[in-house]
Amino acid sequence: MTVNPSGWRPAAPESADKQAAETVTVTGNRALMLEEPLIFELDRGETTGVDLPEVENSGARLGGLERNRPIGLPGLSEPEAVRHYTRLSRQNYAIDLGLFPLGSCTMKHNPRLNEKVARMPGFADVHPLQPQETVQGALQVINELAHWLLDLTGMQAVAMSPKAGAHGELCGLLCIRSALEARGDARSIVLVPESAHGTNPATAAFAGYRVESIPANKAGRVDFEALKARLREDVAAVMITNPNTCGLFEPDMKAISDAVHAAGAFVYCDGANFNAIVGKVRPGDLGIDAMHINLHKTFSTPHGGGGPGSGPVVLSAALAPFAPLPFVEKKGDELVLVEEETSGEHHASSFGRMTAFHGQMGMFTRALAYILSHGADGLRQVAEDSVLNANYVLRSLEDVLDAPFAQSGPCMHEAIFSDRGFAGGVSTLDLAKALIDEGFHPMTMYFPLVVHGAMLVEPTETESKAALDQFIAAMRSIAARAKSGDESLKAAPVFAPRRRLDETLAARKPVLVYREPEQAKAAE
Amino acid sequence: MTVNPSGWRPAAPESADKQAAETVTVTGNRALMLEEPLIFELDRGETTGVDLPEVENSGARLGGLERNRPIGLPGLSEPEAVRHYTRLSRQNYAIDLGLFPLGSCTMKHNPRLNEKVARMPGFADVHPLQPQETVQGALQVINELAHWLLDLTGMQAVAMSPKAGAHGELCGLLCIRSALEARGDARSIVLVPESAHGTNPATAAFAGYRVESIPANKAGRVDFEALKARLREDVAAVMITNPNTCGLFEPDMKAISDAVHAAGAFVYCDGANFNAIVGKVRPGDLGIDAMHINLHKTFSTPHGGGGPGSGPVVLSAALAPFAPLPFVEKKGDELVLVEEETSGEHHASSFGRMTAFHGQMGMFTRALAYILSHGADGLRQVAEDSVLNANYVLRSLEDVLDAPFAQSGPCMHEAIFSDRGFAGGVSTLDLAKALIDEGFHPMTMYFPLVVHGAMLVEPTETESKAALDQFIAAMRSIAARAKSGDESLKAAPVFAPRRRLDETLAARKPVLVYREPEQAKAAE
Amino acid sequence: MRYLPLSDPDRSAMLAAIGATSIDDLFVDVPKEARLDGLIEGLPLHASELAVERHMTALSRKNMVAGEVPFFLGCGAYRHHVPASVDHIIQRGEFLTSYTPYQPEIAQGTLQVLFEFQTQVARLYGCDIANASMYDGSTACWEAIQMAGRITRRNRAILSSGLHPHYVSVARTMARFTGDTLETADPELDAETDADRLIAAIDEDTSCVVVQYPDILGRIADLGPIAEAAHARGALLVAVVTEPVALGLIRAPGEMGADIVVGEGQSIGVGLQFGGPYVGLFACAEKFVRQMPGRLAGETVDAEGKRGFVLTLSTREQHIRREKATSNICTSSVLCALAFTAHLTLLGEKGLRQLASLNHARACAAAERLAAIPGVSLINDSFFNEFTLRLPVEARPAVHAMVEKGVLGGVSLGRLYPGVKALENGLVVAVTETVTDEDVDALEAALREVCA
Amino acid sequence: MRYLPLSDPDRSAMLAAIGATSIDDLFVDVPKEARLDGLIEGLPLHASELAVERHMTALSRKNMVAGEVPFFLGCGAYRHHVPASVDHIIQRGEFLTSYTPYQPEIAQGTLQVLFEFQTQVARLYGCDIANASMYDGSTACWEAIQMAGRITRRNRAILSSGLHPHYVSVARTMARFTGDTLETADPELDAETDADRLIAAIDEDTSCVVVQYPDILGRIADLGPIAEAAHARGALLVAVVTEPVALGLIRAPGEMGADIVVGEGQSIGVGLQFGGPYVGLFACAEKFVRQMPGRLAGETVDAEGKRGFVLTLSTREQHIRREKATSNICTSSVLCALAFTAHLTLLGEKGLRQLASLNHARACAAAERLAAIPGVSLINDSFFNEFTLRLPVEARPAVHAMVEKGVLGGVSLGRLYPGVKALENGLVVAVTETVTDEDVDALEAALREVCA
Ligand SMILES: Cc1ncc(COP(=O)(O)O)c(C=O)c1O
Ligand SMILES: Cc1ncc(COP(=O)(O)O)c(C=O)c1O
Repeated sequence: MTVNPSGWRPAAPESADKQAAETVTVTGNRALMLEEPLIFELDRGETTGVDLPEVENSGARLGGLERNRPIGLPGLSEPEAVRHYTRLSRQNYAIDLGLFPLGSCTMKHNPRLNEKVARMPGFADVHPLQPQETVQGALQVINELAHWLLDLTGMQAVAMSPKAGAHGELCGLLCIRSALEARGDARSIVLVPESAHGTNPATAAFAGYRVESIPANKAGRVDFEALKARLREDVAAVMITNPNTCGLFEPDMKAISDAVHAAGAFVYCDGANFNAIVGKVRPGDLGIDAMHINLHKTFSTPHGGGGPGSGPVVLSAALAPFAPLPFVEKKGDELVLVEEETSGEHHASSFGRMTAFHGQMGMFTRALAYILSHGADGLRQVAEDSVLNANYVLRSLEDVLDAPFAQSGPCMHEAIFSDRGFAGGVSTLDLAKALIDEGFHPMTMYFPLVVHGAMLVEPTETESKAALDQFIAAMRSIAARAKSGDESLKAAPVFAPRRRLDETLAARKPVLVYREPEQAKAAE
Repeated sequence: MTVNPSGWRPAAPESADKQAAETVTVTGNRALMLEEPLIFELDRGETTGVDLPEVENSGARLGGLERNRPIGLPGLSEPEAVRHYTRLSRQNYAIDLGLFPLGSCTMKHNPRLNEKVARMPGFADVHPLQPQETVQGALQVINELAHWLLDLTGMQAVAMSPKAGAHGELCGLLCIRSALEARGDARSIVLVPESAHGTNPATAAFAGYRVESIPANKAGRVDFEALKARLREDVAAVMITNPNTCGLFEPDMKAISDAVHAAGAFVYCDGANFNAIVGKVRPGDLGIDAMHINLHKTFSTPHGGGGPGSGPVVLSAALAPFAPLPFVEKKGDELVLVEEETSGEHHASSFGRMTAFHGQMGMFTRALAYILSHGADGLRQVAEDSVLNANYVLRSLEDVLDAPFAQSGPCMHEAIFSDRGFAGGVSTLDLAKALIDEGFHPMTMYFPLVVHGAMLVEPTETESKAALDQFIAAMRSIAARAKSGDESLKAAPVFAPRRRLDETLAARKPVLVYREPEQAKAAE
Repeated sequence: MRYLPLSDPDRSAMLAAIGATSIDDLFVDVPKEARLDGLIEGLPLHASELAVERHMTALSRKNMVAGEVPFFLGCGAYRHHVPASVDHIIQRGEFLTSYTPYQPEIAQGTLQVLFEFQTQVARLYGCDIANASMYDGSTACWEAIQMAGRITRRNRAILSSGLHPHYVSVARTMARFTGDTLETADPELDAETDADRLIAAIDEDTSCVVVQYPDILGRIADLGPIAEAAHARGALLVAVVTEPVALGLIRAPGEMGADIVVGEGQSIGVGLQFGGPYVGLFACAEKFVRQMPGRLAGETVDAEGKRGFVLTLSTREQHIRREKATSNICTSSVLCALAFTAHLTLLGEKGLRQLASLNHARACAAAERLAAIPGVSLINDSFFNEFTLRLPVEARPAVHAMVEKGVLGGVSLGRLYPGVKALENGLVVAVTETVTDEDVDALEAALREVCA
Repeated sequence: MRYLPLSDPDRSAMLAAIGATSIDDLFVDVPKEARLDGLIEGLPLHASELAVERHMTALSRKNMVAGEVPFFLGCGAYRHHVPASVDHIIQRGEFLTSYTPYQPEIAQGTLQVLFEFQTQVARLYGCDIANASMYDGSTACWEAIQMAGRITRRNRAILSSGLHPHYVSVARTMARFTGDTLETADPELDAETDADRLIAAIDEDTSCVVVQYPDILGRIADLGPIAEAAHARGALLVAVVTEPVALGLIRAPGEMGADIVVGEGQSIGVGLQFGGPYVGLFACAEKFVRQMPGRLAGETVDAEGKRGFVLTLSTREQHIRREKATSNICTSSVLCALAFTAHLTLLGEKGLRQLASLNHARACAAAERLAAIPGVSLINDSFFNEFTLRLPVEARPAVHAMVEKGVLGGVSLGRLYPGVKALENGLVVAVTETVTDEDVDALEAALREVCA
């Protein structure tokens, strides 16, 4: 595949685009790039996209609380609604459109088989409180997935109910805190590396802990010495991301775990980057006590523009007894869902319930279908290809972009670059926006904080070499412009549905809901 | 809704678009407008998007005809394939994106319920040759739909197997020819109005008839006098489209039918425009003998970029005996599919089979779901709204565009305009291409042939007033430019994935299949 | 392997370009002893789509499908008809396979949807503003309690006995670790809600009162008096709504003085899915915006002055504020929010009112018939589409017995409040527009038998 | 009415703008007596989505679903596993709800897909070029006979007895009206195909010989000799392929000298659907392009020199040539062509070969087991995934008897050739990758019983 598939030499400004520049449409549309109003602007009062009877609630038994004023909900007929959302969807970038190298987010292909499976009536149309004899298949899905997660991580138990990674972190820390309390050893500090994802410190605080941070060393790893020095008896846990947020493996992981345990604390591992090592390394062999797995990353449940996700947490033997309710247990050839009621008998020390019902079933079915499709061999290949792709990007760009840790050896599934060498005030942000014009989603920007103007590139294993080569060509061209201080980068993107948006304005005068013009006026 | 929903005043050329004009991407992409190579260019040999075992066909029983050379089929992994087709899809315009006023094509909203219904395993996963006791539900769908079509048209019988409108025309003409032959009266001529759709004369020829054309009168209707004059005993049938292709109702229809019958010939009605009169007029009351119904127009089965369609044909009592096989018949409370075998008993005079199996079942389920959703009241409203929308467009544009028949009264579901008054060599084509930039699909151009530079606008009933107002505003602005001979119209479209394409080149040196560069060279 | 585009030649070429001799060169940082040289034992290898589909189909067939039997379960998850177009919309690849909208120039689709969603939720709840979704109702409920604590700088919350027991459990779990005090109680099989108890319990340390509306037994109580009492003592009223369809017919909590309104959005657009994923709704008064958890989409303009949307006020959030964030939530439930907003847009004011009326009418009719069964009584004076019956027998075995007859007859309070004798005979029955007269016949017959 | 955006206020406003007082003013051209003032009697009124879905579900449940029983039917429609992504792709609104690509600047998606499809079909069939699809295999077959007539200016076609009887019927129907002569014959339950009869029958008036490959009984014969004999007398060879998957394993008709190759594309990507919609494939030698029916997508460049695609050579078609067109076809089967090309792209050369091998291997194994049943014999020497058994009893009742045992055991020749005694005991059995060993066990057991 050529870098420029249409087989056409970049048009000279005077041609085509010149005419485009001089063309103004009365609709504001530009052919297939269509402007779309808000549903509130489309609304015409009593329109609806459903056909329901008008029933008289004569004998209403609403406790005298009938509505006495309209809600103010717009309604659209079905044709208008389908068009509204279809048009809006076209203003989004997505994996289905191209490379989405958002570091730390593992934006990989989402197989459609998994969507089909999740919609089987036996999974999609089942109530969480149906008697257990009527949901044995659902419980079996949870059980099979749990076993895969345990085998892949080499851990002792798994809590399936957490609803996302951050919720899983909370689950892990609550297990740790419960274990400490159980031995009457209240500790108040959780250590978190500077490079950690924001959810780590936020979760520690949410769980009632104070947070202290551990510095990183030159090689982008946890400064083991500094960590050891801080391991006093007030430390409840250390949260480590491995592979870490610089896309590097923590080679001292086992030693760190031992040191932490020696100090009477626990090791929480942020498993968001499990994709790099699945089938290659078992976290259980590294001495960790708890780790969440983002099914919406490693196991490909669609991210959906911001969730839903799912964050099962694998646990060590030391933490297993404290796992939250509910969980699935095998009793003979029947599966039982252990809830509050039975916790007495089965699970005295569980720290309790984290969410209503039993977790993200719709994600479990997708993840299980994904895992069964890959199998043990496929998953190992996933890790290898994701690491191969990242290193290919790293080595193809290190001569034009500063790669702070490139010397220290290969990266795992992510390649990280800094803005060193950019001239004329061109920033990481400018480069990212120029990538948009080239038809790519930008990489993660300015994270982790330990690298200046960080650009964290995670291609994932579902990108072809051709796609990577095209991305690399685009990056090389933009990097060259950045180093030459090319002012025009500041204008990017120019081809997207919107130019750069004024975030300061948005935060200074927050407009979070639509108000009809009249009201809006009044509000001012 | 404002005409320009983004609430922004048309940007002056020097701003935004200027920068766009000066930006050239190395990928050829423009943000969300992505260039996509051919599968043959993406191919890398043995890649596949399925996981199948390599089985050894040791004991192969292929009659010694094993393949001895590769086919040359490219293969893509699933992520690449999904991306390939998703990217390509984004280069299409569609009803889901906006107004698609393609006259004569009835591009209305396609309800997703119908897609869901067609995919129910009981319909989608049933073999056409299953024993009849195992497909009673499928036969019932055909039967229920048939009854609706008969009630809506006031006719005596319906042939369900034709695969599209043109196939339905063929079915109708073959019934007519069989009826004539049955009475030993071979006739050789079919009369077709000048304004008829191309399939009418083509079908007549395909059925072995000679075609003569009937002129239209000033009012855009069939010239009844001229027709009567030509009704000699060599005339087998007259094909009339009603409402006709100028979007006008033929007021003399009944009189025409009577005259045709008096001359011993039959009346075929092209029902492509049934949408304008469904529930308002029964063609059976107008004396027609056969009419096809495009389920993919009036009854909203998706057009799919060029089919599949379905063209059931309703028949008068005179033609009913000659209907093709197979058909469904009620025997007690069982439904039977009458095929060749039983034609002897049931249907001695059937002209035979038009297609393998029993017709477009997948379209029947969709059309039936559509009809049941609308009901008798909804379908009548469909006709009224489609006619209302067309007349609204007609009256909103007649002051800026020449509307040849506007004086003679209202139109039906289509408004027709001519290029009269366009200056500086600006053509209907130029106007159509400018509409593309405004975010609309062009209307039907240069058809029917009886209007110079015809523009046939069919909004359909599934367009909102807001959508029509926006379309009208765009049309008024372009019409004004066309009359002022604005040269820039010739450059349109400028915002579409492609500028105007060289159709002459395509026809002069046809390239109909991909050839690897080497071969292509060799071929020259 | 169908999901992996790299061919072996690709891999070799790329290794060569990298200057590695084998893939293991790229895993050098992993200590040898931690590296697995082979496949993990005892796990199956990759499988064809057909094989996987067969396996999953077999599992799915082991469940009783709600749509295929007379079905009356509710208690926080409701079965409503979702238009087919909603599922089509959420399967658009541009929505399904995009990330949180960090790059607004190419995420206006998701951002505008969220802005519309926030507005709909705020209006439905009768509040000024709403956020871009939480995990679900139960976690949103705890976040609301926390938020009330931040606002009032108090840490004693009073939970209504009508609050869904799972929501109570979640709060209880968290409170143990945050040191908040929670006042809780089990409900009573009684037409009266515990408004008086709540009002009486409010004191100067009270951060908030948490009331579900309609409550777990289906009862509907005026929130006005509770709001007044709370405000009088500087406490907030947190209202929880598990069945948003009810708000098509009854007054919005915000109108009655609730300061924070949270709830479950599942019943509009999302479907049952054995309990997840669902979508948490979170709304409040504008003055509290900076204490709010979760994402917020806001309106702004682009470099050309065109209206556009961005994620805003992120200084509240973990990725900026880290341990000082208002919550640790990151990924929430945007795709479910899309399903919710799309369904609600299809309903509109009129459709939601009609849907709510239809639900209530059917529930009233069913309640009358069931209450007429000898020994069975209806405890509710008021309800929307869900009510509680007192049976002459223990409800939990009754539910199992009805399963034998192919009827999913409701949720027993024994399942929700194990060991609470006083509630043992309570059966909560939900009746939505998806319930047919034949379904009610079947339930009535089954219930008669098990109660006989 | 959910599909109609106009509100009553809209309607009044628009009528006013038009200057009409009522909607009837717009129907003045319809003679009063032909106008219906009210609703058509006896038809139901509009219904909710839930109600319609219930009705259609009830109808669908009255059919026996192929995927839920041991299933062995073929004869022109085959059950293969279609990847889920194919259905996702064809449901993209931009493909599903677009029209024939008359405006190429905003239809490049469909046009490139068709160009890719044409290339795949041409290569699969071993021909130079292919068109953008026909209705189905049977109508494509007649179009091929007509095209051969135009090319040779002769009107006598010789049809192989191995040609699908429905295809023969369609040709027979049309020939009656076009005055073409057709030589046809019923097949014999014999391993030998009728190649010799065909060759013997070719004369100077023969426009073409039409041969199905593999044929209706599953037999595979070399087309080379027939092609030579035809060409020797200035006639063309038209090959018909009803199971394209076979071409993953056996030689392409074009390679063996076929001038026109047509067939059914259903078995790749489309699914059974009770017989339609399917997709007709049509390929031929480049020199015949101007005699071809149907749409053709061709490559060209746009005003900037970028590669693009358009519909081309439309001077062959009805909308330009009217009565002189090569065919009357307009709407064809593009969405099914998309499903076909997408599935074939997922398979690729390797996947198609594997799929074909798997089909053949399973069919061989099944044939052996079934032929071992006392009284049952296999007539085929050669076959791909479909073969014919001679039963000791009439096959048609046997098929019905097997249905009683929940097995869809094959297609009886009695169904396809009613009244032809010599074929009465013939049962055509298809075995694809979707057939499990358990399915074969079930068929064997059922067949044993009905043959006993
Ligand atoms: C390293 C890391 N940790 C934790 C998280 C939080 O996971 P979630 O967004 O599922 O809550 C993420 C995801 O953004 C992450 O990248
Ligand atoms: C007036 C008219 N007649 C006949 C046809 C042919 O119908 P089809 O394309 O379904 O064969 C059409 C559709 O294009 C048409 O518009």
